[in-house]
Amino acid sequence: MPERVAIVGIGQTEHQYMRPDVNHEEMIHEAVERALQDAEMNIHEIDTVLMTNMDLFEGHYLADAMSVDGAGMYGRPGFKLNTGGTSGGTAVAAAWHHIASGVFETVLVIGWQKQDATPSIAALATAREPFYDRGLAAGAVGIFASMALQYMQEAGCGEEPAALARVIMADHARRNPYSHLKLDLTVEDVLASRVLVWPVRLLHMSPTSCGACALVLSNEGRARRSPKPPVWIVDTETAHREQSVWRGGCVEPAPGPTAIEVAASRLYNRNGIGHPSREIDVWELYTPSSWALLPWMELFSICEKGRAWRLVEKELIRLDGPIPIEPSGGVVSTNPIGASGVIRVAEAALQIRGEGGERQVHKEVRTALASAWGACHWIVIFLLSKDRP
Amino acid sequence: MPERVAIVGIGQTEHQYMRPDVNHEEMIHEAVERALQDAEMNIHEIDTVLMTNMDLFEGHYLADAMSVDGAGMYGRPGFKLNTGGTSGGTAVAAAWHHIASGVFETVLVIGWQKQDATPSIAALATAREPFYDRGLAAGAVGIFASMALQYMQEAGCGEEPAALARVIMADHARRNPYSHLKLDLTVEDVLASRVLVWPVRLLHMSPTSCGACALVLSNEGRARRSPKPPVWIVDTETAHREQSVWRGGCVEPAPGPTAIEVAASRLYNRNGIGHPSREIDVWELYTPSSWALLPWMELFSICEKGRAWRLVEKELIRLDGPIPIEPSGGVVSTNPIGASGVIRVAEAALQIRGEGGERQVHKEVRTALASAWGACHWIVIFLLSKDRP
Amino acid sequence: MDEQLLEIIHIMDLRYRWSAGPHLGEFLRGLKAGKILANRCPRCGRHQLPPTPVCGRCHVAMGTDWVELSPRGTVISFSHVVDPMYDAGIGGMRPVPYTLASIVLDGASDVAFFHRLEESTAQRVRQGMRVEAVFRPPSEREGTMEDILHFRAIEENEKRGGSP
Amino acid sequence: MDEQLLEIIHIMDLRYRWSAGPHLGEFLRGLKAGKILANRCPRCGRHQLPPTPVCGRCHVAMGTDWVELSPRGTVISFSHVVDPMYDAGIGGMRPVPYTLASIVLDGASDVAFFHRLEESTAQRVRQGMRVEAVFRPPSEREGTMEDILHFRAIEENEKRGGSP
Ligand SMILES: [Zn+2]
Ligand SMILES: [Zn+2]
Repeated sequence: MPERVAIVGIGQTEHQYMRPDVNHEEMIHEAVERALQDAEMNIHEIDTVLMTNMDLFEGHYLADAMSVDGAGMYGRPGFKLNTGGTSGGTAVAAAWHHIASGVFETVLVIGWQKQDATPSIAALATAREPFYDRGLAAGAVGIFASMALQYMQEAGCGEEPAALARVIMADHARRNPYSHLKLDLTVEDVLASRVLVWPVRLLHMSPTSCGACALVLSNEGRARRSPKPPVWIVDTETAHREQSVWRGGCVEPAPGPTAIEVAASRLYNRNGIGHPSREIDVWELYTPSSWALLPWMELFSICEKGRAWRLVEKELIRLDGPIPIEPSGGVVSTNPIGASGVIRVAEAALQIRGEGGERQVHKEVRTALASAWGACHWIVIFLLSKDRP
Repeated sequence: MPERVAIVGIGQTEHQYMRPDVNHEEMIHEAVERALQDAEMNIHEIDTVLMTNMDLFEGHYLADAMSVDGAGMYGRPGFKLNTGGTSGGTAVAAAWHHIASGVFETVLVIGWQKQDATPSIAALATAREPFYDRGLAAGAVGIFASMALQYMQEAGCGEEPAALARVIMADHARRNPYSHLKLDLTVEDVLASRVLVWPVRLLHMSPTSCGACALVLSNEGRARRSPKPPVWIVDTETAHREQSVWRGGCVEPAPGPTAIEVAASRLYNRNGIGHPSREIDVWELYTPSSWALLPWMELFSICEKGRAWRLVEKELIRLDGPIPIEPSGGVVSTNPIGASGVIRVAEAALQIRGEGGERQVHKEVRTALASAWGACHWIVIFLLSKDRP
Repeated sequence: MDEQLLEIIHIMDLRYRWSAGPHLGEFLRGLKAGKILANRCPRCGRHQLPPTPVCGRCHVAMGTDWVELSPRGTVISFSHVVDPMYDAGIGGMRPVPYTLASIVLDGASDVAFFHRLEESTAQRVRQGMRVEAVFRPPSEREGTMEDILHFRAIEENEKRGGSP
Repeated sequence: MDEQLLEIIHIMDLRYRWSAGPHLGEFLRGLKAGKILANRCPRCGRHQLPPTPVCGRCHVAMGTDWVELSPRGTVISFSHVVDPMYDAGIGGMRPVPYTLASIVLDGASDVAFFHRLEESTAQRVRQGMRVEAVFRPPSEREGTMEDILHFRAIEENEKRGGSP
């Protein structure tokens, strides 16, 4: 029986396009201080610090070693990890295992990215095999374009639902004081924005942001002394298909069940969740494009195949709807990559605490699902609960 | 009580300056095949694969994802890790913990570097803080130059002992069919080679090599079915002072006990080793410069302070001597960086098996100490034994 | 605030040199000869494209059983790239628009190939469209993926062939 | 073998832009003004050089307690660089020879500073040598580490000062 794992401290920076006013260590420190204050803990009560960041994007080889003091890593064990877009999720999952194993009582998890320093897309090109496909890239946008084309064809919808989903996320983001983009959009605005990779338009995609997010996780014993009610991370699951579908540009055609389906069904089965849309009160899904939302709602079994665009059309995913999704405004509003997965868990936990402020969903929140997604169809998901598991 | 951990398979490539005949996956595959053959295992008996490599040096962001098939990672859990020069040691230590924890029965550890693809020193420059010290670097050579100057001053020796140590390592390397440099050197040759950073000369330093080394580790149950007698990894210890003395170029003056002293004394104390030079039969110390050997012999308590250069002068560190060091020829003869730490453990294990061939030390080998060293004074050490701990 | 802004320019010239190795190398030499070559696993028979040293599933060395794949195949997905994308091959943004497609070549349904579509083909592309590789003239080929100019739509009864 | 060698050149132009932030920024502005500034932990009193936002040991924010360190100090270690070394600042190999030294500045024995030594100083450098920072003329300073030209040896009774 693993130790129970609770979130007892949450802190994030205001996320912005540029942070020329601070260096990366100073930015990290802002989030760490807020998380420790929220937990009413000092750094000496932290057993280990896990950091996550896509270091190539920073142009630093040892970005962790250059931020030890600000990160609270001085003299404590820990490491930096990087799994691409999922980095923040993987770090929270690693922290979960550290506590669940019984070896550590408290873990500080830090995700961050300072994209004002970086030509991210160019750096990302080095993740492609040099002979076979560096010259044939459609980037991350191409992935969502494929999803979108397939979804439109299979579900029989047009461009409007993904645009409306983007409008709803923007409406949520304007209520979140930490979000980067706080746009006031209409469906027409989205559909008038320029095409990047058909049918994905500029306003469908996530921005490049600077920001950091920190969480303090603890075991049950320590959580009992927490000033705020603990938010329990009941379970976590990871799946990806990096090995099977990806080698440079090489894919096996028509891969079987997606990683999202595999991970979600495992998590649901282990936790007796038969009707996800009824049993989970709020969703932070890490949709880097509003086009991803439609197929993912179905892969997460929020609704049946081909139905997601109709739920969006009915605006059921708003804060006051029955299936609130991305109450924070989502990754399309805020994307400091290494932090984005941590932010999903943080925002889901804030909803359970009832501390969402203007972005708090209207119904009672007892359970939440948070996820992180990235190359190569890698998914990390978390089931959060107000009730001790 | 942790599970006992044994080395049951050892494989490495012939290490060379250039390997234009293969790509990195093919090179990795050579070592993996040899390790599996040595263990008389097939890949389906491997529970997890840990890879180590300094990926920036390869110019690939996902070098592991581009070598999945050759590495035997297809469909199995695992990760790539990178701790700089110590990478290979850290990977073996991580593998040790995987088995000691009882969670995994068998682990394949792979270290590799293909430096013919890479401007390593230039890439390494990105590990320095851009404002404060990118323009003030003396590189890795500068570190050994500082060690050398301090050693000469404190021990009162001249240039000859480090040169002789290099000659002895070259003599060992010529007996090792896998080593990269197989030089026939005299002390005069070494002292005639050009100065890089005073008093470190070209022939004192390790080369840039291409190569891979793989180990199969298993728990005791699986080791009992091993065709060759298992070599036990009795204990491992890691220490570094990255946080305390290094931030860009910033150091605290005169740091206290070095990481090597801290790690070695912990390992010796835990294992009741009172007289290391008598109780440990052979040493693979990961000396990237023959200048490092002199202070390190003392930090590892092989001899008293100020005495190492005299032991070298008496050539006691040769294969037929009482304190054989670097029987493989060491890192100064072969340095595929990500592999170098794995090679130290592999070569120490071969000595215990008695499979050193021409490079086998002359006395009986029941215990060995292997280590890996790197930025920032990071050290990982292993105590190996023929006898089950 | 203005006086606080300090700029430091660091120019790093990093030169990398990769080896294709014998398997991918054979594939690239094939392109130069106007062929798309895959290798196969001697145990499970699976094609590998790009060719690799080992079958990941069986972990056996790929044999010398090289297969010349048909230049014809079927589009399974595609991307119309409209906004410029960074291209590591030219060190800058690539001219747009262009269309990329995943194509299953005839006789190798277990693997997909990835390349550009010819412009008029791109305009009417759909899943299931039949296409064919158009190689550059032999004198212009260099043993790279660019030796294929693009794929273009074909009628099922069209004769194989076609230069730019 | 020759015909097997295929070369592909990928040119990547990656431009990074770092922010110094208020703490390191204050230090760089100090250099421009001819000063070496450190900050101090309000709890343990430790100097930080380069300045940082937080004391790692106490994990409290560094105060506004900036200290101008003496330009004079003592050499604790040094490196004579004889073979060219890659310099990220110039995108190539740096001209040799030059000598780098770790220097403990007077009044801040808990931290070391790292810079070049003037040539004749370098020729007779030893541990414990007394040295002093030589700044470039104010008009040539840009708020970088290069605003210090080098450190040069001083006699203990020599008056402070000295331009290049
Ligand atoms: Zn096979
Ligand atoms: Zn302090």
